This record gives sequence, C-alpha cells and structure tokens, in this order.
Amino acid sequence: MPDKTITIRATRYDPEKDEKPRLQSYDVPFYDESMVVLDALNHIKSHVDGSLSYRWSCRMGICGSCGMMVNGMPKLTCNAFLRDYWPRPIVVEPLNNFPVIRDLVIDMDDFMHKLKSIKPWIIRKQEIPLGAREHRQTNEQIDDFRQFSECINCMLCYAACPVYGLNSEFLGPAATALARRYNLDSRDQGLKERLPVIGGAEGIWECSFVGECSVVCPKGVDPAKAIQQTKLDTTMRFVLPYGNRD
Amino acid sequence: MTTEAHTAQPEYRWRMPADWWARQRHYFLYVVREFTALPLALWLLWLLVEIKRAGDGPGRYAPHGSMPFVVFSVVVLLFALYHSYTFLSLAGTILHFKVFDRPVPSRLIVLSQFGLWAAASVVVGFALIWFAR
Amino acid sequence: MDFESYDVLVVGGGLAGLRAAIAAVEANPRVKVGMVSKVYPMRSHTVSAEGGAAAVMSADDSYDTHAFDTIKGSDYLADQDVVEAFTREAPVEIIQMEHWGCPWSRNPDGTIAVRPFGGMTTWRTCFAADKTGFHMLHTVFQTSLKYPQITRHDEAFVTKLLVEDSRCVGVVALDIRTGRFDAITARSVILATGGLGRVYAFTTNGNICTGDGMALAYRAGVGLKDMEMVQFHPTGLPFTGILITEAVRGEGGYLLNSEGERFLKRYVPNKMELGPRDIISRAMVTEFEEGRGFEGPHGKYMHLDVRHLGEKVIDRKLPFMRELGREFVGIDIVTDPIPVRPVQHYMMGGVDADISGETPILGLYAAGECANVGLNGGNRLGSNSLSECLVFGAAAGRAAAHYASSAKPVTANPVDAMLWDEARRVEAEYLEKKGGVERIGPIREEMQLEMDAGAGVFRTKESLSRLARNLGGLRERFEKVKVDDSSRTFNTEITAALELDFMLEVASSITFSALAREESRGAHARRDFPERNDAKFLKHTLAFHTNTLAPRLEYRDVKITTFKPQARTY
Amino acid sequence: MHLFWWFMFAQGGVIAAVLIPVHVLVQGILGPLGIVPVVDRHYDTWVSMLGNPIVKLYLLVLIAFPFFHFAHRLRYLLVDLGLPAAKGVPAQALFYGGAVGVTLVTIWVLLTTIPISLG
Ligand SMILES: Cc1cc2nc3c(=O)[nH]c(=O)nc-3n(C[C@H](O)[C@H](O)[C@H](O)COP(=O)(O)OP(=O)(O)OC[C@H]3O[C@@H](n4cnc5c(N)ncnc54)[C@H](O)[C@@H]3O)c2cc1C
Ligand code: SF4
Ligand code: F3S
Ligand code: FES
Repeated sequence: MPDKTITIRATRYDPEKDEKPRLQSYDVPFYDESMVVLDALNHIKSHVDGSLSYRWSCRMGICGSCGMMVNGMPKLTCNAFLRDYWPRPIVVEPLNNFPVIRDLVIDMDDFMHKLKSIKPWIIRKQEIPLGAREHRQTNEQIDDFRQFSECINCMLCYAACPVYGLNSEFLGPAATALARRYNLDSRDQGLKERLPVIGGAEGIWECSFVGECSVVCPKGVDPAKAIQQTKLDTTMRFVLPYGNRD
Repeated sequence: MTTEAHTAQPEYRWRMPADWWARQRHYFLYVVREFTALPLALWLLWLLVEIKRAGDGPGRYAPHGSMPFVVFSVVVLLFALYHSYTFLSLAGTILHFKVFDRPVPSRLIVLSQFGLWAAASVVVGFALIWFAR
Repeated sequence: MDFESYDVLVVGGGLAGLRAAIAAVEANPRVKVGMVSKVYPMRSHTVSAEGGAAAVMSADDSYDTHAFDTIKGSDYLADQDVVEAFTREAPVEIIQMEHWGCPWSRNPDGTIAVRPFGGMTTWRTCFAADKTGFHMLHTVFQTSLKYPQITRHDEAFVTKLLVEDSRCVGVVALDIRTGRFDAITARSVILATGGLGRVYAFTTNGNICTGDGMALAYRAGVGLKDMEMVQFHPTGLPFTGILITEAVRGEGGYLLNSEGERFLKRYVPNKMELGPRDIISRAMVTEFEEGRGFEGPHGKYMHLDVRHLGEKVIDRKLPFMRELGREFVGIDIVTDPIPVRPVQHYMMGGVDADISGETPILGLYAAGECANVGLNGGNRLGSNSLSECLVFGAAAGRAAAHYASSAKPVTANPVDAMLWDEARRVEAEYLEKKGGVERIGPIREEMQLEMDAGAGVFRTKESLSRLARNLGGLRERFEKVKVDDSSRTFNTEITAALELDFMLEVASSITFSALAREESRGAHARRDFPERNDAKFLKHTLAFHTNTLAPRLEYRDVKITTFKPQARTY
Repeated sequence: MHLFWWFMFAQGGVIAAVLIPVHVLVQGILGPLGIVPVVDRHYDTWVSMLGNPIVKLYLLVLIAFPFFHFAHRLRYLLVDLGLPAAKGVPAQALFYGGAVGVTLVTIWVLLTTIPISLG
C-alpha cells in the first residue's frame, strides 16, 4: 500500500484559553480507501494530540453524534470518505449555527428543548389497554410517516439552514419533521396539541424554503418537504371548511 | 415533561457572516430564486401601464417596443423561467394526493405541473396572437 | 446542583435505562427519577441494532419453544426460571412499544410482523425495517420526554458508585461539559450502561461500549457473572467491523469459502446459514486455519453471497446492506460477494443480577447488556437482547421504585467526603499528574489486539495466560499515562482514560474467568478442552474484584427447571 | 394571519409560474420585434380585448395575485439578508399593504380604462 498522507485542518477552541476558534493542521496517514474523516480525527487523538475534542460513537451513520462541517458542508464525519477529498487538505469545523463548547463540539441543548416542545410521543384521547394488543396499522399507513421517522437528530439540517442561523428561535427542520411524523401516524390524535408550537411565531412560517436542510440530510428525511407540507395542510384546514379537521 | 440538569458554560457564539448567501452555490441560487420576484413585479407593472395607455385613444396609442425594453424583457424572461422551473418542481414535491388510497408519486405530480404550465402557455400565447388579426 | 438527590437514579440512557426510568415512574408516579448518561440518550448504542426483537407473537408459537430455543442456544447455561419469565413478558413489552409509537413492520392485516432469525425454530423476531434498534431507542426516548418526574443529566460520566454500609446511595459523576464532579445521590441506582465491545480491536460496538457499568459494580464488590462468554458474530465487514445483519442470511444468503463451497454443511448441516452465531464463527475460523479463507489486507475473510437473490429482492429487503457495501467496501452486493469475518458483537456476561435486576448490594440494580440476569448463558440468540432490555429494564425500574419508596433517605455527610475523595483521585491520576510518559491511544490499541488474539473465538490455556501477563504489563503502563488535555471543558481525553481504566478491569475479568472454565460451552471454546463438562461446569462463574489483577472466582449452580441438558447439535 | 398570507403567496406563485413567462415572451419580445402579430400592438384588437369582462378578470388575477407572492418573498429575502426589521408588523403592513395597493390600482385601471363591452 502506498504511503499517502492527508492534511486535516481542525478547529481548536478552548473557552478557558481562547478568545475565538482557530485552525490547526495535522498530517494523517491515509492507508485504506475506506477511511473516513472520523478515522483521521481518531488517529490524531490517539497518536498526535490527545486534546482534540469531538463527539462520535457508532461510526456507521446511525447515532447522529459525529456531525461537523467538512470543507464547509455539514457532514457525518463517519460517512465522509477521505478518498473524496484527497489530495486536497480537509478543513473540519464544528457545525455552523450552533454555539461552540469546545473544539468540534457544539451545544445542542436548544434542539433538545425544541424536540420536547413538539411533544414527540403518541397522544391519544383514550389509551387502549395493553391487553387489547396492538393498534392495527398497515405498512401503507407507516409509509405515510416513515421518512420523517428516520431522523437521527444529527443537526446537519440546522447547520445548513440560514433561517436558523439568523434566528435561533426558529423551530427548525428536524423538530418540524418529527412533529409531522407523529401527526401523520394513524395511532396519534395529538395534532391540536402540537399546532400552537408548529404554527406559532417561530414555527413553520419562519421557514423560507431554502431547502438546504434536505440537501444535507444524510438519512433522506426531507425536512423541507415536511415543513412545506405542514404549511399546506394547515392552510387547507383553514380554507376548506371540512377538510381534514382532526 | 422531563427536565434537564444544566450548568451554564462560556461558549463561542456563532454569528452568521453577512455574505453567507455568496459563500455557497445553493444559497446563491436560493437568493436568485427569491429575487426573481423583483423583475417580475416590474414587468407586470409595465403591463398595467400598457393597459392604462389603451385609454389614450386610437390616435395617441403607441405600443411600447424600444430595444432597451426588449432587452429588459429578455432578462425578465430568464428570471421568469427560473421562477417557473423552481416553483413548479418544488411545489410538485410538496403536494401529496392519494388516488385509491395510494400516494401519487411526486415525480408524476411534478410532471403534471409542468404539463399544466405548457398547456396554459400554449393557450395564452395562441390567444394573444390569434386575436391580433 | 452539587448535591442532586433522587429516589431512583438510572445510569445509562440506552433501551434498558430508558425503559427502567419509565417503568419506575409508572410504578409509582411520586418517585423522582434521575438519569445520567455519558452521551445524549439517543446516541446510545442500542441505536445500531438492525435485525429485530424476539417475542412470541403468533398463535402457532409458544412460550415453551421460545424458552427452549433460548436455553439450547445458551448451551444450558441460562437460568431457566428467568428464561420462562422472559418469554412471557416479551410480547407484552413489544405491544407496549407499539403503543408508544414504535413503527413495527406489519402484516397485511395490520398486526406486527415477524421474521426468522438464527437459532430460533420459528418466526418470532419483530422488526422495524432494517433499523429496529434505532426505532425502538428513539421511541422510548421520545416517550420518556413526557414524564415530568424524570430529570436527565446528559453527557455526565459516572466514575464511581457511592456505597455506604453495603448500600448503594448514588454515584459520582463528571459533568463532561464543565469538568465538575457531582455527587448524585439516590435511594436506589440502576446500572444500564451497555456492552464492552471496545475491549476488542475488531468489534461491531460503538466507541461508548467500554464496560463502565460492569467495572463500576465490580469495584464496588459485586461479582461479574460468566465474563468468559463473549459473542462473536460471523459477519462483520473487515476493517470497520460494521455489522452485516443476520437478516442477510435469513433472506437466503450463502457463506462461501475460498473454494466456493458452502462449508457450513460440515458444521451445522441442518440449519446451514441459520445456525447459531457461536458455531458459525468457529466454523469460519476453522476454515481459515485449514487454508480455505480468502486473504485480504485486513486478514482472512469469507464470502457472503446474495447474488442469486437478484437485484429486486436485494433492493426491497436489504437496501441498507447494499449501501454499506458500496460505501465501505466499494462493492455492489448485487454483483459481488460481501467479504465478512467473525467480529466481537455482544457480552453475555455482566453484573450479577437476579430476575428483578437486584444485585447483592442493597439498592443497586442492573439491566440490559451490562447485566447478567441469567438469560443468555453461554450464547445469546440474535434478537433476544433488545427484548431483554425491555423486559428486565422494566423489571429493574419497578423493583427500584418499590425499594426506594421504603428505603431510608440518603444523608449528606459521608457522601460529601466520598465525592471529594473521588474528585481528588481523578485529578491526581490524570489532570495534575506530572511526568507521565504513556499515551492512552497505544495502550488501548494494544489491549484490543491482545484481547482479539488471546480471548477470541478460540482460546487455550497458553493464549489466555499470555493475555493475562500482557494485561498486567498494560496496567503498569497505564499507571504512567500522560494526559495532553489540561482543560476542564469537554475533556474527552479524561473520559478516554477513565474508560481505558474500566476496560482493563473488565478485560482481566474476562481473561481469568475464561482461563478457569476448562471446558467448551457456548461462545467459550477452549482448544485444550473441546468438550462441554456438565459435571464440573454447569455453573455460573462469578469474578470478584481484588487488589491484584486476578479476580477471586466463585461458582454458582445454574437453575434448571424443565429442560434437562442435552447435546447441542443443529 | 401568517396562514392567510402564505395562502396568497402560494396562489400567486402558481399564477406567476404558469402564466408570466408566455406573456413576457409574446408581449415583451416577439411582439416588439415584430416576429408575430400580438393583440397589444394594435389599438383595435387591444381595446376589444380589454373590453371583455373575462379578460378583465384574467388580467386582475394575472397582475394582482403574484404581488402577494412577490411581497412575501421580498420580505423574507430581506430578513435572510440580515434585516430582521423586515419581520416586524410595520414591514408586514408595508409589503402586504403594497400588494393590496397594487390590487386596488389594478381594479381601478381595469374598470376605468376601457368600459366593459360585449361586442
Ligand atoms: C451492530 C449491533 C447490532 C445489534 N443488533 C441486535 C438485534 O438485531 N437484536 C437484538 O436483540 N440485539 C442486537 N444487538 C444488541 C443490542 O443492541 C444491545 O445489547 C442493546 O442495545 C444494549 O442496550 P443497553 O440499553 O443495555 O445499552 P446501550 O444502548 O449501549 O446504552 C448504554 C448507556 O449507558 C450509558 N453509559 C455507559 N457508561 C456510562 C458511564 N460511565 N456514565 C454514564 N453513562 C454511561 C451510555 O451513555 C448509554 O446511554 C446489536 C448490537 C450491535 C452492536
Ligand atoms: S432531519 Fe436529517 S439532517 Fe436533520 S437532524 Fe434529522 S437526520 Fe439529521
Ligand atoms: S433550510 Fe431552512 S428555511 Fe426551511 S426549507 Fe430548510 S428549514
Ligand atoms: S459516529 Fe454515529 S453517526 Fe457518525
């Protein structure tokens, strides 16, 4: 195997010492075609500089913790292959639009609150007892919301959305997609409880349909579609006297 | 609802650079898409003026037709086409219908949108030219 | 919030931990529940489970067959009363998940669908497309958000259990974001910290699976049960260790050696590709050793061939696998076979706990992969683990809530002193230590390679003794470790050091437990003792922490009720 | 209220997308260049067209509706380009009020210019 190297320029920021973030360069051996940006970061942490901080766990694109800006685009670093960048250097920065806690680590508490605010659980007027077994639901009914249930909360869409960048109060793509996931679930009856947040001052109407959220989403959730469909449905409920009222 | 135990912490606050829309192709295209509104609005205002001038009477009516105006129209046409293209394809992916309980694939909806556009253009164009004789 | 106090404190935000927290609240709405997790709950490794969760769902299945499959799969090391209770509770939990919104895949009539899985005689594995763990975890997590009784401490790392007069009264946790140590006290504590795959180099487990809960309990004096029982899954992608789900074989994929032969006919002739994981993994290693494996840059491998299924079936049933193949190996599984080799996957062993999650320490409970309640014995069947997290997570939650409502409150006095001691210890050992020379990364990598070599699919007295010696050497090097990062803010090097400390601890418990079990049973295959020895070893190993590397070992009889041990052939 | 403006925005967008290009092409380019005859190039045809009530209605829709779309877009564009004031109630009044204004002017022009005749 040829001895290739690749240059990683990673953001360093320690609030105890630094005014603002700066970039630091590292040369990393690139010895396997299936190496990803995360492997390069792990090499740095294990062998070069143990103080580089970032989040990761599953390294298979499902836990949602390794999102960073890779050459200016929000990416899951466990799914960003070095081969796609080599021989140019790779700039790795924390996700845009979020406060930075340290190095490549962003503060996502804001999303955790938004997630809670859309009540992401099944709401029913009357619970059915466990003894009555499962709700009947067909695969076609699941298809109605499946796409929106695939969100891994990776925050790439928030990093891509300029509206969120300008106004962090905006409910934003993933939270709206998840609200829609529950609203479309045939088992759920909670639409009315979620409407105040979804349709509120910082809800769907803030979105100007930039659409970049869906471009960067690694899981095909298409939050932009979720938001515009929610706008359309809300409007239709209002325009059509007996549209889908419940 | 659950609560989270928190501690405040100094952080680096993100600020959106003023030229964010110039930094990436997608953002730039988005801004262009939104900006189409302005030339289109101007052109429609011209149309309104044209209608108003029909009141000038047979002797004084002279339709607009200078070269700069044609150039302006060409520019507007480009924006108009960009608007149509983006609007129809985006709207097409958002609309969701069910026929016989099966969701209509969004490709089909987009196609029918463009079909509608083509049909309307032919009818209107035809009318504008036919009645001129 | 230096001194936070709860009735029930759950350590771990995976499927088991979240299920326990909700169960505690539902058992008694007045309990205050705390949850500490070193990552946001939805990042827990449950998220990566693909295949499904087992439960008796249809009328033509029975609790007894599920129990028998599980017990036979365990090579008779499972406690049969536990298995029986498990099979009865599992369907209830699956329905509960359904009511909470889990998007289970369905039959045409709208009921929950099931698929076949290795070692199960009938179809009983419920699934949510090929992302079962992901959907289950997000469902319980999102559901947990509605309970005002639950307070979460996200990204807080538990470094020590607070034990006072042999009663557990809370934990010491490092708030990763601020670097501060807090005592979080509680009348009862539930450990649900997941697996330890990261002690091996080649594993399907995520970075967070470092056996912390096992080490915490071990140091607090609880025995670790059956630690020699480590599961190797036959089909991991070389280099990354990413799992190729068993469903690939369920759908009809073949395992082929370098001679193009379905070699399993020599090992599990009746089940072929749907044999249990331990046996197939051993078959693959045996073939490698006899020269019938492919040679690759990352070691020997076999072919998993689905080409005969055709593009249509693959795209409909295994789309994620096609994606993984394309991205991580650069192949299209429609036209190329998938390279696979056995990979560390699951830990059957764990914190000694009973059927309701109780450990020998008063007020301390354990559930999920970090616990050993006696369900999995020598080998876990695929898809039993997610159900285990639900059933025993809920049981532990209820038991802990019940105990908490009668237990004495926790007093501040000794807790403060213990907190201070623990904070001083970590600071002295890592942050303020001068003159360290060793890096964490290389020690960890060496330990992982040693574990692969010494306590892998096959073990011998020599390999295990060598491993034990080398672990001793690594422990000595670890004493001289140097931490580059002096910041308090999100210092992931400190947590990496604490994790390595825990991993060295559990690695030695695995090694010595394996060394002492001089037989082959389930996943524990001794070259020098190839037979099962019921007369001597139909027993659980219990490893207790000592001041030396080697634990003190005890044995406990396995609970046998209905199913008498027989030869295990498939 | 958001809901209503968004509804008008969406309607206007459709009208603009479907109808404007052909008008610009025919009336703005082909007509002035003399490539094809167009109604508005001749006083008679133009007036007879404008006298038709259906044409009047069509022109109202063609001209007025898109302005709700434009108003909405330009307001959001200003927000996106860093002018949060464009979100406020005064800005809303200005932009949507503008669209309403254009509508009224259009109605006035259409009603006053050429009287309705069915001939
Ligand atoms: C790739 C893969 C596929 C699998 N597929 C299946 C399958 O199809 N069917 C099946 O039944 N099983 C499967 N399993 C096994 C199953 O997923 C796991 O056994 C199960 O999810 C474990 O859940 P848990 O709740 O015990 O732990 P986890 O989900 O691992 O959660 C552990 C929690 O503990 C927390 N924690 C750990 N240490 C600390 C500490 N020191 N301080 C604070 N918090 C801590 C973590 O933050 C985390 O929240 C699979 C496993 C893998 C790796
Ligand atoms: S919608 Fe997509 S990009 Fe956004 S958080 Fe979810 S998975 Fe990530
Ligand atoms: S990028 Fe932002 S503006 Fe809307 S369409 Fe997506 S949320
Ligand atoms: S590490 Fe889990 S998504 Fe990348």
